[in-house]
Amino acid sequence: MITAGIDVGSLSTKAVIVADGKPVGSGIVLTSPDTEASAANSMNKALQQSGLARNDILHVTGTGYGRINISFADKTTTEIACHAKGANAQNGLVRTILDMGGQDCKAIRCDEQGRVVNFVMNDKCAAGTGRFLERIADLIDCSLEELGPMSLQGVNKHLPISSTCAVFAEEDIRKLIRAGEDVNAILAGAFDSLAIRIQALIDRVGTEETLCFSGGVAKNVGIVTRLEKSLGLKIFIPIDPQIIGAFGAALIGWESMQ
Amino acid sequence: MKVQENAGLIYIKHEIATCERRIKRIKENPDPSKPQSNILLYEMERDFRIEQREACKTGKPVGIASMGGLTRAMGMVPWDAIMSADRTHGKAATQYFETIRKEGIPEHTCDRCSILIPMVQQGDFPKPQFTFMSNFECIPVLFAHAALCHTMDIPSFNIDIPIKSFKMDNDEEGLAYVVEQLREMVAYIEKTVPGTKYNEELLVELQEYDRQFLLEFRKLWKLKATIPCPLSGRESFREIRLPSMYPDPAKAVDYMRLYLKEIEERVEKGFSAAQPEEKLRLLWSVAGPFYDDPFSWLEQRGVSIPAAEMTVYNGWFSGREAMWGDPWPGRKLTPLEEEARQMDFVWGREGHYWVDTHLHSCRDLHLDGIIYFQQWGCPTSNSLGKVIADTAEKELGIPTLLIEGRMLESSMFDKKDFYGRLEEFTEICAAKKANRQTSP
Amino acid sequence: MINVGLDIGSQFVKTVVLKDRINVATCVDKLGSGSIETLVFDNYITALQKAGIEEKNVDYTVATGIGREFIGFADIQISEILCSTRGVNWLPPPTGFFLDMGMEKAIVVKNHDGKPFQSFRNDRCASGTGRYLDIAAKPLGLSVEEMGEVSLKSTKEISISSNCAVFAESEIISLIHQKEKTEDIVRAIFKSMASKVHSLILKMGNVKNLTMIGGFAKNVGLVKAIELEAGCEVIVPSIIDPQLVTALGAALIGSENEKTTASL
Amino acid sequence: MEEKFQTLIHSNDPENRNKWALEWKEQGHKVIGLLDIYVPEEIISAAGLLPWRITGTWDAAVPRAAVHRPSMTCRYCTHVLESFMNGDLDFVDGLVTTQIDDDFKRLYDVLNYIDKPGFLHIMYLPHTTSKTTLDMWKKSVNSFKEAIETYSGNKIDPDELQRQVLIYNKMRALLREVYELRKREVPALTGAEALGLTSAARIMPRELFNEQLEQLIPYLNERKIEKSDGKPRIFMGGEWLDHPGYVRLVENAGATVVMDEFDTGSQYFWDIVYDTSDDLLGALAKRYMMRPGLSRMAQWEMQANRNLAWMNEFNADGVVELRSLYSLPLDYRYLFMRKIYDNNNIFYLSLNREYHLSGQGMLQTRIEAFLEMVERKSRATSV
Repeated sequence: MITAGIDVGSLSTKAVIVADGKPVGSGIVLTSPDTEASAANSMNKALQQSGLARNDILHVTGTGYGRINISFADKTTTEIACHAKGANAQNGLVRTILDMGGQDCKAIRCDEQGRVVNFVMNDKCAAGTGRFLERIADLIDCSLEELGPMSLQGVNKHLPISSTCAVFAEEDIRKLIRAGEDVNAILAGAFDSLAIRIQALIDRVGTEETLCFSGGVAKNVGIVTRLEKSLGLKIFIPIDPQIIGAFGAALIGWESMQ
Repeated sequence: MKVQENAGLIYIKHEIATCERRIKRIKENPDPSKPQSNILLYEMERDFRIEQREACKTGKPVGIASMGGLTRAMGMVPWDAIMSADRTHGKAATQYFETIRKEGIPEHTCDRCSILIPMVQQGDFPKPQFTFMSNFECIPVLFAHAALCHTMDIPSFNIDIPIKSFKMDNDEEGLAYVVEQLREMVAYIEKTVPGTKYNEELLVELQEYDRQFLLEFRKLWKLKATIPCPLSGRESFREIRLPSMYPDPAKAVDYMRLYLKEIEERVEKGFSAAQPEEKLRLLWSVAGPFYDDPFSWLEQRGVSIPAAEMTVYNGWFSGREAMWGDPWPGRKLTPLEEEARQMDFVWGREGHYWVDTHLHSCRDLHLDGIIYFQQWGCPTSNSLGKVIADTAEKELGIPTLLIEGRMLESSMFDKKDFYGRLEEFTEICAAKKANRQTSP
Repeated sequence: MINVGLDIGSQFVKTVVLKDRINVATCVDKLGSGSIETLVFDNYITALQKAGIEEKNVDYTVATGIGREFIGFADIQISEILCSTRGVNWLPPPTGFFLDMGMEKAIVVKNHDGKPFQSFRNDRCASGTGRYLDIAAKPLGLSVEEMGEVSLKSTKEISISSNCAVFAESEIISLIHQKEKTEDIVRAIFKSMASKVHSLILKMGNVKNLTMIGGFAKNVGLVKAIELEAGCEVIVPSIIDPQLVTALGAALIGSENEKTTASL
Repeated sequence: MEEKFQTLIHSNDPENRNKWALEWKEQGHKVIGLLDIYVPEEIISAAGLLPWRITGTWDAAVPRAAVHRPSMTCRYCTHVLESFMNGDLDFVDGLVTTQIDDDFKRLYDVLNYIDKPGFLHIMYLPHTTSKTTLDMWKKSVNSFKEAIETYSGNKIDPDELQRQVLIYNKMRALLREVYELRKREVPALTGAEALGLTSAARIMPRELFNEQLEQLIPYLNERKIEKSDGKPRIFMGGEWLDHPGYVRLVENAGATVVMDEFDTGSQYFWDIVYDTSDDLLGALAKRYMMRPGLSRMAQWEMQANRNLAWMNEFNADGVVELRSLYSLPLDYRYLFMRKIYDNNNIFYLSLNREYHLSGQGMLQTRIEAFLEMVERKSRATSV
């Protein structure tokens, strides 16, 4: 049976197609003001990759913050449920999921079947979101990919960027740049405090066995390295962390059809 | 967070060590700009902490968040978590706040109230056998304690004080009402806390010490009016504890007498805290950024802080309002009535009392402006800031700086912004002062 | 007599050169990641060159602004509020109050013939400062300058419900996804910002009109929004770039007997 | 009938809100604004005045209130102050409040300072319930009565007060009857509708409200909300919540809201005035104070027990609590409630919210994910 999941995030929209629970195609596009179109485009990309046609798909599940705008979805569910489901399906040992998207950051606890048993989201401020990292990248004009490695080079000098508010944290960083501080050291400071906040989220739901890091930011070694150190456990990062939500959505759709 | 009663008591350990260090420093190389009497003060503080530590060991009951006299008269050791939380600024505060955010403890209320909870739950500070709270302490203090008691199963008793001040109006009905509740509390403690018994003689004795102490303190208030101001901002800001809080109350009275003598000497020498000379005299109100040192910053720019309106015993209140043994129309008050009278203070009353307090201080001490620190999550003081500013402008022609901030948690503190605002304000005070002097 | 005023803000460095108290040259540079000292000095020299004045002929240089400690070569450093007040006082028409809006602050000052008599600043939250616009502009793909013109095209009134700059950004993104028109969103942003300024003005009491200085005074959309919200006339200086008023004030104070400056 | 019902539950929407008060004034009577649920309304009515619960502006911008109140103070008080300062409430002749917490006390002080409205009275309300404090509260109720008499110029006639108590008790009974209809598997009305109803009760002349509601009850008896099948039944916690948008949010997220502990909801009418025989004023005072009450009363066990009992009666599967920002007592009570609900294996989601409707997106995601958890559990237990 073929089902699809579409995850409409604030920055990018992802689609995944699964055949009997196995992924057969995926597509990622930037979320345009026209979310409906973005959803369709990501879907088409996934169809191309899977070599399937639109009417092969029996069920479409929408998720992500733009889920309400997907008219062709048969059902919608929260990204929280989807990330739990998707991550757990990729690695059966996963009980805790950390998802960092564009607008928010969540820690999710799930059972052996990938069902949510607890979750927390960063209700205060964007410190710890993809958007925040983007803005830091803008500030020191470098690419998002460079941030992580750079932050690992500056660890010898500790600059406190402690503010819990994204705007103030940026202000701190600006001042340090103006004061001519070493960019790597600044990033180290920013990532240290970021890691502490994320750690706090994870602690609230607790960890056992494997923790999966999903979402666009998961590839950032600056955060991963710090978290593995502070948590004292190996973090599982899916090959394609961005599409975990869409993948989970497709699976939830598939289950609902049985 | 794992709740661990009296695990480690690291706060107590740390305080004892700090006092020892300070005593040593003053004895070995004293700083002439700081009072020598501090030796006594640190010894008192140290012995108080030792007493608390021993009580935890021996199981001697600890309790009641204020009113040292009544606590000791009940056979308990005073438990001052809220005042102690004030001293956890800097790194310690940051760590507590990580826990606070993790545990969902309210983080946007008064810092000291947020910190109080993990401080006791983690066992850094003793778990009390009993707490008492009055509605006059303010909502955050009241409910931080309520939350602590409810989550750690600590017996507690709340006392209600009428909003119309029975103390100022000498209202027998209000007084009787509070005394009745005090009696109920005494009975409740004797019933619920093993090893407690109300000892009125002891209460009378301790009240006398507190009275002696405050008599001296009133003289200090007059000295604060001297130009230039002989007290440093830090001294004005120091949270005074009454003798009855300490294991050796007599020593506390000696300390105050000695300190007073030192200040008198400063006055004779014409000592000025503000350098190079006193240009402005400002009142600091409510709280301040305890993790930084705005007072030195101001003093280096010729600004002195003769008084801080923050707690009962720093500001005008203690200098002027009735205290133990002071007259009450028609009769002498009983010991419990005296306690009750002290529980009615400006903080919990209708707003105009808090406004007047500021005007009185500014008049008494010839001040040129008010720095009103709007501490995050302090409902009692926050929304009166503008009223005080307008009234001070209207009545005394002096400006008020309303400045937001946190008291212990420094992560949101922006030095440049904060001192930028202080500087702006001192410029305005100077401009207005110059104007006052040219145009009579 | 040659007087120079330097104003080093959080974003720009500005120089004003006065010859016998007449504005002869100005220069504005954006601060980059380079060394501030050299940038400020270059800015200072460029201004002098524009005026055709040699450095040695400068009589008195006053530095102000949050970055003023970076200027070793100034004769004196004076706080921003004294300079901006002095500068505004020099501008026609006379107003009793002025609003100085920059990227990191918004302040309303009572001007008592050239001396600051009262001031109210934005609270610590960024939602009342230029930074709010800076953040809000991003998802719209506009520059803050562009927003001004765009907002004037708005025909539909929508509102932004979040008081926090960060949350507002998310809200703006969803407004975009709800296919609201850019001009209407921009107007909503200005409105929410203006209401913060409104309350600063209200703190002053009864303000009929006030002068607006600082970089954001050049933003027609914001100025209009403030006038609308606060219901008072906002006068933007025409004879000099509003961004330069503080530097001008610094130069003016320098041109007077420096002893009169009440700086602490 | 549905139309009548809709009109009634939308009485407190901004466009209709002042209707009843203004009509009342046209008849030459006065309107007394109220904030909390501790001021004995019967006394106000008995003096021929209309007790009118104040809803603050639902706009995000509060520039005037911000002059006095920094951002981190009780949002309800701030929005109420804004409404007083921007003229929305100019028709309100007086305000009576208790010093329910420091924010309300300071709101009173500021109103006093800006001299709005004409008649301003603050009642002393103890936060513990003992015989001693009740006696003091009775005195406080009595001096409130005298203040109202002086202001209105009408000596309150005991028979009239007696009559008013009966009217209010009837209102309470009627609302209770409607709330009973929420216990059904398919409730007769949604949570948002219920909030609309209780809000209407507090701004309309109570006799009139009783009349209208009484006519509606047979209709409501037959009424069913659309598809509640399989949806988790939610008990809503929180205080100072008067914007039905927030309840609708929870319902749109997939819940059936069956009960609440709002001061604007159940707590307004739940308890009636008993033994009015001899000491009427005393009975009134007792009714208003001797009950679990709001989080500012230092008796959280009582409140927890009542909530648990309610959840049981209304067969609720979980608790969604929307805490108004910077309303401190509730923020602190959360620590205790979390313990209680955990001990009883009850799903409990507690989130902060603005007073005006804001941050729906953020709230929606959290609530939906929470409901997905509750739903699964309730399904598991039902089979």
